[in-house]
Amino acid sequence: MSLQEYFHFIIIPLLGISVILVFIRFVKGPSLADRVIALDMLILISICIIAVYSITFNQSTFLDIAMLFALIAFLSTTAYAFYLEKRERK
Amino acid sequence: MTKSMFLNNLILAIIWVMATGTLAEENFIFGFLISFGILYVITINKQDRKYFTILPKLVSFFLFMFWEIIKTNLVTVKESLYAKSKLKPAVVKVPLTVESDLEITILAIMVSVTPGTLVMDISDDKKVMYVHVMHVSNKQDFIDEVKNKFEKRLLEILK
Amino acid sequence: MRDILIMISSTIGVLFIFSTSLAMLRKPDVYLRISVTSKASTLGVGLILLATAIFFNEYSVTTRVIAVILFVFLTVPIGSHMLARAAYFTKTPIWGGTKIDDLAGQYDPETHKLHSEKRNTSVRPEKTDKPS
Amino acid sequence: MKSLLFRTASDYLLPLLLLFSLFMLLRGHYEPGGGFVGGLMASIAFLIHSFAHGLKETRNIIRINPMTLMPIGLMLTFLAGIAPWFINEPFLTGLWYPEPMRFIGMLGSALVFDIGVYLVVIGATLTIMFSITETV
Amino acid sequence: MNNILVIAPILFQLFAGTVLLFFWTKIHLQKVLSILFSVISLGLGIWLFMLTWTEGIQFTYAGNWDAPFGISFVSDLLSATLVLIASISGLAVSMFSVGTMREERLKFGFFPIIHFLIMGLCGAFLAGDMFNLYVWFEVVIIASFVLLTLGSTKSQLEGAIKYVSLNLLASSLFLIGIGFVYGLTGSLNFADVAVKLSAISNRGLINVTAGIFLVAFGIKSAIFPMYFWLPASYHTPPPAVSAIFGGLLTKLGVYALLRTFTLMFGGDEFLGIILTIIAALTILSGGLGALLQKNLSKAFGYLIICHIGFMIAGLGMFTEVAILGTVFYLFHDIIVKTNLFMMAGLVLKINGTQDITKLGGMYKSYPLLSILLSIPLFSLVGIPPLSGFWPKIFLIQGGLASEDYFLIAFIVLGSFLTLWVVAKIWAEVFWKNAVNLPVKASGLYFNQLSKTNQILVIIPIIFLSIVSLYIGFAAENIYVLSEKIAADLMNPQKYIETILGIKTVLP
Amino acid sequence: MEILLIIIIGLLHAGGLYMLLRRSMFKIIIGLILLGNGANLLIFLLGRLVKGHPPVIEDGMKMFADLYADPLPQAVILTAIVIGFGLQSFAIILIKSVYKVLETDDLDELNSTDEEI
Amino acid sequence: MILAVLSGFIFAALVPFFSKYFKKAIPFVFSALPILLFIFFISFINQINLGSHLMFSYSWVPSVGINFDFRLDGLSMLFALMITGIGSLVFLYTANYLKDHEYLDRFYGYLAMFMASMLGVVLSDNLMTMFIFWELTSISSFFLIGFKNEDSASRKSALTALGITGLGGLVLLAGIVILASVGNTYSFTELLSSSEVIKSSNSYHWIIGLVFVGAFTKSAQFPFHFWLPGAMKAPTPVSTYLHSATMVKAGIYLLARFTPLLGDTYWWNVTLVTVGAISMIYAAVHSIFRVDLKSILAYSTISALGILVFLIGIGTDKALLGAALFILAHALYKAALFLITGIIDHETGSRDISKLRGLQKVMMPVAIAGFIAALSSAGVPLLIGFISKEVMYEASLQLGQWAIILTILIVLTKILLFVAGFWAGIKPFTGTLPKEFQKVHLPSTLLWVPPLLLGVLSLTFGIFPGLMEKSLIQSVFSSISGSETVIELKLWHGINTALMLSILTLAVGFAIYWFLQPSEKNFQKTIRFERISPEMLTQDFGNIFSWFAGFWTKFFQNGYLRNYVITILAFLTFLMGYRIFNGVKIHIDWDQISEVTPSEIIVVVLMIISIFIAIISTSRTTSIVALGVVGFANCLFFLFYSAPDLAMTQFSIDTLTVLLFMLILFKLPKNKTYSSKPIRIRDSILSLIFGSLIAILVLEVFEYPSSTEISKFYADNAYVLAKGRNVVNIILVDYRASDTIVETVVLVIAAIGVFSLMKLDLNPVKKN
Ligand code: NA
Ligand code: NA
Repeated sequence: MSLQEYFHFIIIPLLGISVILVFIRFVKGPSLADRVIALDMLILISICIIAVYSITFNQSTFLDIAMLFALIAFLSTTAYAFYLEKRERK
Repeated sequence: MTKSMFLNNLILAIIWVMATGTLAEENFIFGFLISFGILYVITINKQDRKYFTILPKLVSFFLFMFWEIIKTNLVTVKESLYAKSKLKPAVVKVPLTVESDLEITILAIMVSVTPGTLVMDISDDKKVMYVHVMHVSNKQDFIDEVKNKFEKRLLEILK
Repeated sequence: MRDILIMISSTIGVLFIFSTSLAMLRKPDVYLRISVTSKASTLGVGLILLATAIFFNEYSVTTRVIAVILFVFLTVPIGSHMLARAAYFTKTPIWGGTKIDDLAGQYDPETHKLHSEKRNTSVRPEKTDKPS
Repeated sequence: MKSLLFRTASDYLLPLLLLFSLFMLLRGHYEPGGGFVGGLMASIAFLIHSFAHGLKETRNIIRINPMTLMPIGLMLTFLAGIAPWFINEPFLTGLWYPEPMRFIGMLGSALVFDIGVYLVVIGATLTIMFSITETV
Repeated sequence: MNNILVIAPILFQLFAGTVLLFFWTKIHLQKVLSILFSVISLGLGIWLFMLTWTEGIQFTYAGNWDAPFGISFVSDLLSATLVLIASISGLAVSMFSVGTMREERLKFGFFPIIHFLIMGLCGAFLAGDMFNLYVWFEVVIIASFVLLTLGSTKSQLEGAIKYVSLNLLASSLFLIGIGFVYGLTGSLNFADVAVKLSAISNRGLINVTAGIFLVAFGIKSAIFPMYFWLPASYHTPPPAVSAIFGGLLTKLGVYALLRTFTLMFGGDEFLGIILTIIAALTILSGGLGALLQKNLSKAFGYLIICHIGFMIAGLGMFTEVAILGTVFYLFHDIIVKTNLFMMAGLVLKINGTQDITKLGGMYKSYPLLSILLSIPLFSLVGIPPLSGFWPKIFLIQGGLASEDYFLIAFIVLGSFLTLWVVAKIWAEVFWKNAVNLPVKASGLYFNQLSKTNQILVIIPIIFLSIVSLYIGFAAENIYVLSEKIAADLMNPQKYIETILGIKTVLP
Repeated sequence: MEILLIIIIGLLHAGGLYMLLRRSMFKIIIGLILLGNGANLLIFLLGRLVKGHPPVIEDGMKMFADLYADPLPQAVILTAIVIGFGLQSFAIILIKSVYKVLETDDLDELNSTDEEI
Repeated sequence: MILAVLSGFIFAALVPFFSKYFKKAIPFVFSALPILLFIFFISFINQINLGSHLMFSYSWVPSVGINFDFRLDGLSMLFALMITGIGSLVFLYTANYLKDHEYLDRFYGYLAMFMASMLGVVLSDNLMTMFIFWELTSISSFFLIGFKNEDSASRKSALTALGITGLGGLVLLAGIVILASVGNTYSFTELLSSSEVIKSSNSYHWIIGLVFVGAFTKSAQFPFHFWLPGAMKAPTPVSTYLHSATMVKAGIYLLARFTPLLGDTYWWNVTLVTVGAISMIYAAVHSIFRVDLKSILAYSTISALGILVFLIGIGTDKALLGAALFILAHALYKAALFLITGIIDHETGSRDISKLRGLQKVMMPVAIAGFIAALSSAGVPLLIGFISKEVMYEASLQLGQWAIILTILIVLTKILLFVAGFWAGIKPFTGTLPKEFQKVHLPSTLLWVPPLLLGVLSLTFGIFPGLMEKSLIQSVFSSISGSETVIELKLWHGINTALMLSILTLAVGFAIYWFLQPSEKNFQKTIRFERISPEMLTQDFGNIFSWFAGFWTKFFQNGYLRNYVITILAFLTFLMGYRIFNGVKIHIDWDQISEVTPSEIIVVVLMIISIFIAIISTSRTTSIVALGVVGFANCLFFLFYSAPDLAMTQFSIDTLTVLLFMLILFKLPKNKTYSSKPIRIRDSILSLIFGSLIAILVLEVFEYPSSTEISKFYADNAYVLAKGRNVVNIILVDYRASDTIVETVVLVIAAIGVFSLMKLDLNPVKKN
């Protein structure tokens, strides 16, 4: 089994199932924090997906996108936290 | 003190690079190591000598953290397979010895990567840390674990 | 050999990710879910990125991978902490199985000041037995 | 937000992210990235900092009012655009220094242009974000 | 002719806006600079016009990438004239706003945005590329959003919601249209797209694309049934803003329709029918709406719609003389509508209200001013030989040529409704005695303004009145110009050949 | 895959329109954002899909040796996205201002400027 | 010549200057103008008396063929002389009539403007130029009628007059454009040669129909007549000048002018005779039921205009001659009557004919003028009115099968006009002077000389018809009829049917005058019929029209954004749908479609579900987070399909957008579902149709092979010429950098906008 095939048949489907699981959590909620953490997780998974893609397509530049994703995931988490606190204070 | 030593080391490495005239990463690392050795030989001051012990400590610290993280994750894998019945979550107040913001932050991050813990917040007077734990059989055991395992090692490096 | 390393590393990583996802679905309250996410994912992501670094075997890629990993390790715990804290403020229900809650009543509802000595303010989430 | 952890972390994140944003900007001509993404990164860095420390402190760090960054950036793109006029070439014709620079690559009007874009994006995004957080 | 300075009028406005941004808080300096910049850009407008007039189509390839690869900027006579007219209006509005705008508003970037807005307009007129046109459109709309809401008064915000929503919808449709065009031709350059579209056999597809552009530009130009945002919003901002909106913004949509429907999508029978029906109903809706209004600016707003209908009528007839009428009307309308909204602003400044039923006595207290204000009013009606009269002749001729008799009837009806509305306004605002004028809530009255400001309010009105008188009395010049433009528009080969530098034959 | 993307484009447009027809200002903005996303995807699709070959010339090459994705739609979309951001952020803040001044989110209460007098 | 025509405008333009420096001198300066012009025109009289004409050309808009070409022939000479001659008198009269009036200067300005416009109408050979002056008469009369602009009735009649004549003008414009396009020129002189071509063209009926509407509205013909009585709100000099002698005759002028060009066809004649007949009878009957002097005169004027239309409609040489004579005769006596009315009104303060009596005791010269004018109006021998009446009767008697009925009509009209004329010119002066008028005295010379002068002229021309025959009427006749026939005017034709009818007219008229007393009661009787009068019907129509306007406007501009969106998109859907089902052929080429991988399906599912959540969620935050997921999935598409730059940008910007939402969200009120279920279902159906159409189109366009020339150019030159590897970035900063500049400006403006929205608030602070 080549690396590409292994990724295609094992790694990516597993990541896909993870996405679905997390997405179910996202849909279910129930609190905003749940959705946010699900979104966070989605982004982390997508970082993995990017890494896998960069291997399968032999494109190292995708890794920068991964970095950016991580950074922005952090921003959105803090922003939600910021929002939740503000909303509560109101 | 360690800072100035590190700076010395760095300057020597740069001089090495300039002297050899090869601006490559490998060369820089090589220069750094060489100057590290030279500095080790010529430094007598006890205070300054800490610089040379801290490096091994740092390495061992990282290895320790790495192990902790793996452990954590394995536990999580196990966790995810169980049902909730085995959970005994609690929010525990852990008193802090570390004082500076940076120390507290590093400690918190370290605690966060231990199995089943989540730092909820630090009190405004920086005296206690509230930690959410997944399994607590004995509150005090957990507090001790944090203090001995993490805080102590951290203090060793930083002080 | 390199391929095998890549496979192992990525497989373990994916398994971590997968188990975290599963845990996210199954944990009964938001604090537990946050707790879970902030760990497994970090290692999962780290391992998969490691696989990439091995695959490319290039200096620039390796440094970038290290940067990403460091960054994830730094930000995920902080992010989780903030989210959990915010959830607590907004009184997101905590699972009924949580026996001890030292944080209950410690926040000042107005200033959000967190006290270290025992207080009894209104900031305490209600407990729920229904897993959500 | 009154989180000590966040505050401390953001102190260390800010230079890291700014570095990354400059990296994105400079290599845009060769790899994915460029003025837009770089600018957005930098804004996000400052934004995170402002969440942690409050606007006032972030403004102090930036020193220059983000509002002023916008015309500076615009002026750079404008100058990069009309520079070719002086050698009787059309607007925005690329002017290049013949030899590439190490780490940065080719130096030319396109780089100045991208830097202009970078500054405008930072200025605009921060102006938007700051004026909202200030009044929230 | 290839000329690298073709975009100077655009870039100068960019420069002006940027420089003004540097002096964010220095209002007085901004005022002086804005007028100065506007004068210079008027000079540039005249220069570009004269050059295009004497030497034919001027163009430049930005970045030195030949068409169709880079973005070309093209100044044909239509574009050059519109740039000139935009800079005329720009100068007038700049002076007028110095005279009338409240300091609070000026502190928030009013002048830079005005210059950016004019830049957007000039850019759109000169753009030779579809996506480039889109970005210019966006500059114009975002600037208009900001100007519309500057001050956030209740009515401004209410109007803005509709204005913003529908204009964003239009932008979105424009983008879809661009996507289709790119999908069909792989190109964005007007000339290139025209050539490639003409080679496509599946006309239905092209017509659907044209339909999308019709709706996208139709919303912007406020034609039936897409004009709703205009009556909801145009009367809400300060008069100086209304003036530039009323004069120029909707005309940008008309320009875009003219350009695309002559160069790329022209001559389809189904769309021709649709356009004529739209034109008739636009005239009707605008006229009927204006009839009911008691607010001066609102009445003018509806009249904008009505007269857009005239221009669309020419496009629907699609004969050379009809296009001539449209182009002539376009030129006249920009000047006159700008002037009218300034006039409405002046009336507001003097009396503190724009309610026609409450206003009155202007003729008694300001006889000379009233006579001055009658110039735009009667030009609008098209009292011969004022400017609005001439294009109607050509539109009627066009209607005869294309046998759109019912459109002629609607043009007559529209003109009559305009006449009636304006006469009513004259009788009510100028003749009637005012009773119970409400006290103005905020801002200064005209007579409280400084002498300089008073002059700065009046001068632009005089200036534009002179321009519209010129259009009317020197109709010969405008006619010759419009005729050339119409001929060029109806025979785009020359445009295409100049830009692409090749011989092409369009079917 | 293209078919699936086309369905999504259709859905984005349908959803966008549906939201534009709501009475809440907030939903209008959501609708506009959905429409914008739809338009971007539309352009992207019509530039044809190419998997795994970004329009970046490899190091050491002077031209593409291989297949590459059409860069023009990408640049166009990028510009459209950034412009869209400017417009959307303005619109979002506009809702807030409207609510602050008029104290409602219901568009049915915002029609005084349309009334004929 | 152009100076002569435009001098009025120049004078009018100088009014502000005059009134600032020589306010006192204005009446005299301005009165000099018509007098000089009169002399100017009369100096040409010998050059045109043989039916020839003079042309004066000045270029204006030569490319369109619109120029100042002036044609001085008999017809225009007659009118020019009337305009300047009566103008002189009116100008002089005004000097005293409105003495010390605050706005006398303006009044003269309007008058001068009007006179110039009127001269322009009658002298222009170019039809478009004529039309321009035609419209200017409407405008200047608008100002004159509304001169007492603080009075609402005055404003209303000015509006009515402008409305009717303005509408007529626009219709006329259409007629002229059609005429010119058929004849291929605006020059009347040139058109004359293609008269037959025009008459036989398809558009002929349109042309005359449109021209008629223009003429009838201007000349107050039934059913457009009602603006004229209303216009009597104007000061008397205006009524005199515009509404008897000049402006209302512009329509007559037009018909007369066009007679050789368009006349002498069945529809021309029948329409004119019918409309003329109805107008003359209708107005004549009305005139004897009025008690207000000016009303009487107004209706009798309409009637007289009807007679003129009627005569032009008959179109025989005799009739046209009659018309020519009557134009002059009517101008002379009607102007006099108006001026007299003005004097009476001015001095007694009353125009009520049932109260005015015995004024001859206090204002003898005025009485004499009135007497002469009334007699001329009645057509008593020795006055010009008699001559014109004789010719009229002869003309109608020559008409074969229609002779009897038409003659009866005209005789009847003449009888009624006799009465009206006597009431206006004689009745106020006879009988005993009532007490209330004891103090009335003779006004200043400037007031009573003009009507007397007009009377003298009536008398002169009546006794010596030859005076005008050779010099003027002959050439007038030639220009109307286009024929070379030599005419002969006589005071005495011998005893013939026409004379018999004349005697009958005088006798019956006098009898009615003797027995019928004008009274308010009689006037009230006519009120009953008001309901079905054209005026009322027009008003009804106006009401219906404004109801319709309200309905239409409210229907579309209903204030609900969603309705606007529905309308717009329904229209777009219609456009697209129509085309898709008529011409777009849909086929799918499966070879072009790439395969689907599981991960893509997952992203697709993710996206679809998130779209739904974003739409249906009742929580705003959930919608927003779902929107974030939509954007995120979008990014993944970009990533899968080789657009890393896009993925990065979209992701950062989506996050910022979501962030923005979050920051403002808690400022918003509770989220509510406002619309009902049926509406939601309707909206979903419409949305789905729209979405499907777009999807179908995308599919179709996707199937269409497009050129890749440009992308290839970008890619090929990226490294070589633009020195970079990332083609997308090179497009952004080089190939299409112009877009990028603009885009940054958009960002800047948006930022300023957000800043000002947040910081600037002009709303008054709310009280708690
Ligand atoms: Na880029
Ligand atoms: Na671009």
